[in-house]
Amino acid sequence: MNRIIQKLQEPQKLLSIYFTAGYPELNDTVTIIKSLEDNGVDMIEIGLPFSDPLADGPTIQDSSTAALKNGMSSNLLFDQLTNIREIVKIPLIIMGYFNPILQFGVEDFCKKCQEVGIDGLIIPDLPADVYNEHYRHIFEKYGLINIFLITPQTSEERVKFIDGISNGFIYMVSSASVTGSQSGFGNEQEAYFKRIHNMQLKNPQIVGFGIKDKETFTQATQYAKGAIIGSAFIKNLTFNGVNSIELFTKQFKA
Amino acid sequence: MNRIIQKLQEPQKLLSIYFTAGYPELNDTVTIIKSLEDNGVDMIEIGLPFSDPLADGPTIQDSSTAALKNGMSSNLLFDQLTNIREIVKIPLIIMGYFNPILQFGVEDFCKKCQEVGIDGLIIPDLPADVYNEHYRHIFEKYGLINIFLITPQTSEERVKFIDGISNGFIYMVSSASVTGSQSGFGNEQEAYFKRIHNMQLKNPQIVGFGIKDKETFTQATQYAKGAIIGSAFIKNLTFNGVNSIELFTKQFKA
Amino acid sequence: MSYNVNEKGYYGEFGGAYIPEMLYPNIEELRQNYLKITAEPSFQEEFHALLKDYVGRPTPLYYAKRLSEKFNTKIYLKREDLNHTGAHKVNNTIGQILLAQRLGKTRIIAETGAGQHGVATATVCALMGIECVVYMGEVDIARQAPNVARMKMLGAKVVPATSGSKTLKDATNEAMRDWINNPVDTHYIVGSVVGPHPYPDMVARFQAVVSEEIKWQLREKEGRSNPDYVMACVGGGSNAAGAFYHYLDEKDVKLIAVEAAGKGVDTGESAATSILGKEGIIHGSKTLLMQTHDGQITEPYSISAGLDYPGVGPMHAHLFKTGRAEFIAITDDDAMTSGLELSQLEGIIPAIETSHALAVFNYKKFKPNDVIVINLSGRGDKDLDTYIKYFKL
Amino acid sequence: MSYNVNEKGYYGEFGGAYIPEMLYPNIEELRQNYLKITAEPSFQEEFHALLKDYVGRPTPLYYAKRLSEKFNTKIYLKREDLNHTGAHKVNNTIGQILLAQRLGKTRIIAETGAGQHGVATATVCALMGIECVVYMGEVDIARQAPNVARMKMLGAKVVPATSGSKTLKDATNEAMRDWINNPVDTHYIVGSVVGPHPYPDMVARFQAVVSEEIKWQLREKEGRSNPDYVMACVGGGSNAAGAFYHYLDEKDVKLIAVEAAGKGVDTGESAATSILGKEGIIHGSKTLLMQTHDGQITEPYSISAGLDYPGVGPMHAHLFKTGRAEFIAITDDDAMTSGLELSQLEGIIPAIETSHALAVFNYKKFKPNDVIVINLSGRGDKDLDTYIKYFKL
Ligand SMILES: Cc1ncc(COP(=O)(O)O)c(C=O)c1O
Ligand SMILES: Cc1ncc(COP(=O)(O)O)c(C=O)c1O
Repeated sequence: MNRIIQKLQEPQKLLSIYFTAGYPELNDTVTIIKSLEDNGVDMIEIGLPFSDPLADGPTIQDSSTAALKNGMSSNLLFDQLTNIREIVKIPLIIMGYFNPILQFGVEDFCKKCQEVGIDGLIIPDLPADVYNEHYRHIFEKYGLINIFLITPQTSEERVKFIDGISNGFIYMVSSASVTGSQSGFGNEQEAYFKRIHNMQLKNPQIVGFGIKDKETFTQATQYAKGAIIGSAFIKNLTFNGVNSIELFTKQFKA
Repeated sequence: MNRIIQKLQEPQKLLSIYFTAGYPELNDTVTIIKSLEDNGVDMIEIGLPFSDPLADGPTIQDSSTAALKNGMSSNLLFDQLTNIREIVKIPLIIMGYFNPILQFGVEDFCKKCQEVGIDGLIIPDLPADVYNEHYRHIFEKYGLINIFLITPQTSEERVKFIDGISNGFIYMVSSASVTGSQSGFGNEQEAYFKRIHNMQLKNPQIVGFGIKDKETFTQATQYAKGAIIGSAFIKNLTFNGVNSIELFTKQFKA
Repeated sequence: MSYNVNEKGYYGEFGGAYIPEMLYPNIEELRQNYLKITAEPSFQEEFHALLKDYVGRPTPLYYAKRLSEKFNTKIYLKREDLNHTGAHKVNNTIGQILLAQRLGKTRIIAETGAGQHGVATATVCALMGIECVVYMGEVDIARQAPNVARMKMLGAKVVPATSGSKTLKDATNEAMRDWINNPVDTHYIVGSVVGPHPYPDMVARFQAVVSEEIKWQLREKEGRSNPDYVMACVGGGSNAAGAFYHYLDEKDVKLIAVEAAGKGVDTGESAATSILGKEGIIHGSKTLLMQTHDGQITEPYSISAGLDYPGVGPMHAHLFKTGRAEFIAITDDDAMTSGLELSQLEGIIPAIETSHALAVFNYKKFKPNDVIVINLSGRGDKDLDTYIKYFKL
Repeated sequence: MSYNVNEKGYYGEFGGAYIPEMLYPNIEELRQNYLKITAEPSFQEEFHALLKDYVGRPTPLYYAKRLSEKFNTKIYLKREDLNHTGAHKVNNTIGQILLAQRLGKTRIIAETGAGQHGVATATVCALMGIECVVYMGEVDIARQAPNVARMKMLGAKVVPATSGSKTLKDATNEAMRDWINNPVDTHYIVGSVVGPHPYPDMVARFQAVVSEEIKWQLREKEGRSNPDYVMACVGGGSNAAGAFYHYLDEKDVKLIAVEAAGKGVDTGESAATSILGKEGIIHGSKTLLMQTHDGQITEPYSISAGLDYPGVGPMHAHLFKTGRAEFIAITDDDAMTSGLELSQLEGIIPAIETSHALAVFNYKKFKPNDVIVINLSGRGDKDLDTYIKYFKL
């Protein structure tokens, strides 16, 4: 069984962390993953950096630019991950824009993911419809779960459609925004979280965008199965370095 | 008899000098006139400075600007000339643009000229036709000779017309140019001088524009009755001052 | 009462040709030929083809909805800003270059203030492959830099005028001096309805296409060809002349000419010629001009290089004297504010010259049903620096 | 073979809508409404009235006599430079603002490279009284200063894009981020035939007025509506799309698309997308783009801000792939020289973008009787500094 599905069956609210591969240093990838698992994180999104990450705010943009400058690439990432399953058990997801994957070859990319032990993919600019029509069979062939986003603007009908083609969890974007641009959740978000919760979808939801501390994590996971921290984690890496991961994650597990 | 007509009957080639009233110093007017007569000059054009002397080159323009800045005006010029006839005998001509004269009142201006002993006027932007139709009777009433210009481009017919309405001399512009822009006379000028000479006009011609030394003076007066020096004289005043008039004029009388 | 020129080149008591003899042959050649040549079918054909295919005429008559709402009246903008080169000036230079060609001229000179006429002249010279020299005051060269650059791109030589106020008046002097020095091969393309006869009439006729178009365009839009008002800014007066031309004898059409008050009519820094001027001679024409009591021409001032002229065309002097047109003077500040207002209400950045005409709405009340046509004489691209600095944008 | 978009938003294999889910509702709203709304008579009426009375259409089709003589062929210039705001861009922004109003949007965003699209957007926003934010690369802000000033005069907010090459691509990213953050009240006016479906088709339809006019104008002049060649520069591709549109299925009309080679196609400083590009996804569209073998988008280079884009619209990718259009790459140097040449031969200073199309005459021979229409996409006023410095005028 895919590690994501397994993980989703555990009772706790899931803490998921996003980081950009190749940042701060080119070879930090494995260190960060190991450290995150060691510190009780439930799931990891490994960001494959892209030159033009248009759904991301400045923090993730900057980390992507730096990572590319450091020399990160799809091939190198797979190299770094070659033996990752010897030391890490939690689900690993690659999050990346579609163009680098397309250039790698979608099937080759999926095959490589399977080989190194990646469990799923988040490709923000690969729309659900296109995936469904053209790529779903490839993902399934290599046992990969593709994860779709929904936002407060996503219509009920479309949420249902996305729920229908999903087979892991739904990435629930907390508000209409690029990453890193929120400051706390208000009534609007709460209503939205509740509304989606009440739809009783078959896939659990994990909230992303704007989770930055214990408070927002708790708010986000009141109705959802878990939450993803991205920009806040990158910022911490930038200012406090790889060694600060323990301290950073501790706050969410308290 | 008008002093100009008298002078024209003298046998020699006439040396006529133009200067701008009020330049270099506001009160140089009488000094310059006296000095010119003392040094054998035959006739003087007193420039009434104008803000926009569009038929003049840079030298005369600059002297006009300076003169106006010094405070020169039509009234002041007449004041300066009040007693000029007590000390100076040669013909005096005022050369000025039409607008200051118009503002003074053409009749008032002519009357004043007569009072102080001015013999003629040169108004480059008062066309012969307009003069003839509107102002001739006033000039005649005050015994003033109005002097018209001809240029190499003036048609034969128009030269004849101008000769017809002239009653002193014709100001023969040496070449198509503003004042001060010539460097010596060539074949073209010579042909033009000869052509006009051969027309046997009733009025003698005095050449102006581009006379700057003995050589050009001689060339200009080969066929004509005299020549007018303007820019060259002003330049001399600028660089060598009022005291240099003797030296300057001497070259032409040698 | 006629508002057009008579055979002698006068509008009432204004006009004529007060030129030095050196210019007589040139002016006479023009006077004898301008009506004959411009009436030739081949001239008319070429003129109108170029206006259509090259200049982009007809220019629209645009109903300015938001501006009209703001001032509770009906405002149409005659879009001369959409002409090739960005102002009405090119109507005249197209006409004159065709005339110059037919007169066998091989060299063109021009004066320019805002640079629009210089650009329009350099443009038609490039089009015809004729040498071009443009005189421009040093002050104007500095404040209308984009137009200087355009003239250079077009292959024209731009010669600075360094005398006097170093603006339009002085550039005109220099151009006239050039013409005196080059009387045979050169045609002087005067840029407004100023100068000796036949220039004012000739330029007005070339610009008359503006009101010719307004007539049929307004009929299309309002069912009548006569508006209640036609309004235009006045530097030398050519855009106003063009907009007024076919309405001069239509008594039901009120004409408003807008001059530059500069820092205020009474501040000594102004270019409000009709109010501050007296009859006199400037650049070969008897007209109203700003001058000392002694007849020296005063240095004018306006923030707008195209209105910074101490005289006005003789047609306008006559319109002023006879009361046929109302003259209104607008300050720098009011003009600038109205320029910004049009930009933000209608998406049209006007030349600062034009902005003067727009400012009239703050001073004169119109009725809700009044139809007002403003001649939007040019676009403000050349003035961006001035606007930006003024408003600290 | 069809060269138009299919119902799924593809031109052959190119196009589609590769957008993050956050943009799905906006894009879907557009997709479902753009054909319906733009087909409404009230829309068509308002669109065409504004194009006529505000923009100044039809723009002339001008026979460039001296240019034609020089290259011994028949060259017509479609004068999009005469549009209000000075380029073809406004055809599209007029269309999109009317659409945005009908969709109830109260805020407009746009990206801009040369600033022409930014100005055209700021213009229609001023016209309609709608808030406007324009994203522009820092590099472009510096090299197209006049257009930045114009946007400010028009009341728009200009936000610098500081990532990547700090040019058009990065400004587009920023605009998309803004839209993601403001999905409900905001309409994103994309400036070229790029971006997710339905943008490429929508923008092409608004620009199609260009070839619609060429057809009847050429019939008037040459007795046939089809030229032998239509030629246009390609940044994103909108002016080319407009000029090609009604000729796509006319096999006797050869299409030439001109890209920016920058310092040379092989120098690593180029923007010749079709030659250097590979199939991929940029700004929501599957098309040709310049990228590393790893799929990172390459920073392009061109002296011209409007062509300095690593992608090309999907229609053009399809035209390239199918061979329907010939693609030619022109260097900075050749473009600049041809821009100066047009200025001095025809009195028209072209935008540097357009100058690329003009340079083709130095590389491709045409027959004396060939009729070639070049889309003169914009005027060079915004580029004067660049020209002047380049030629040390
Ligand atoms: C845009 C514009 N409007 C008006 C004028 C004033 O000239 P005129 O009064 O001849 O129209 C100028 C002169 O340069 C100008 O450029
Ligand atoms: C004058 C001009 N031409 C061409 C372009 C290129 O854009 P497109 O290929 O969309 O026409 C631009 C872009 O700004 C432009 O300003």
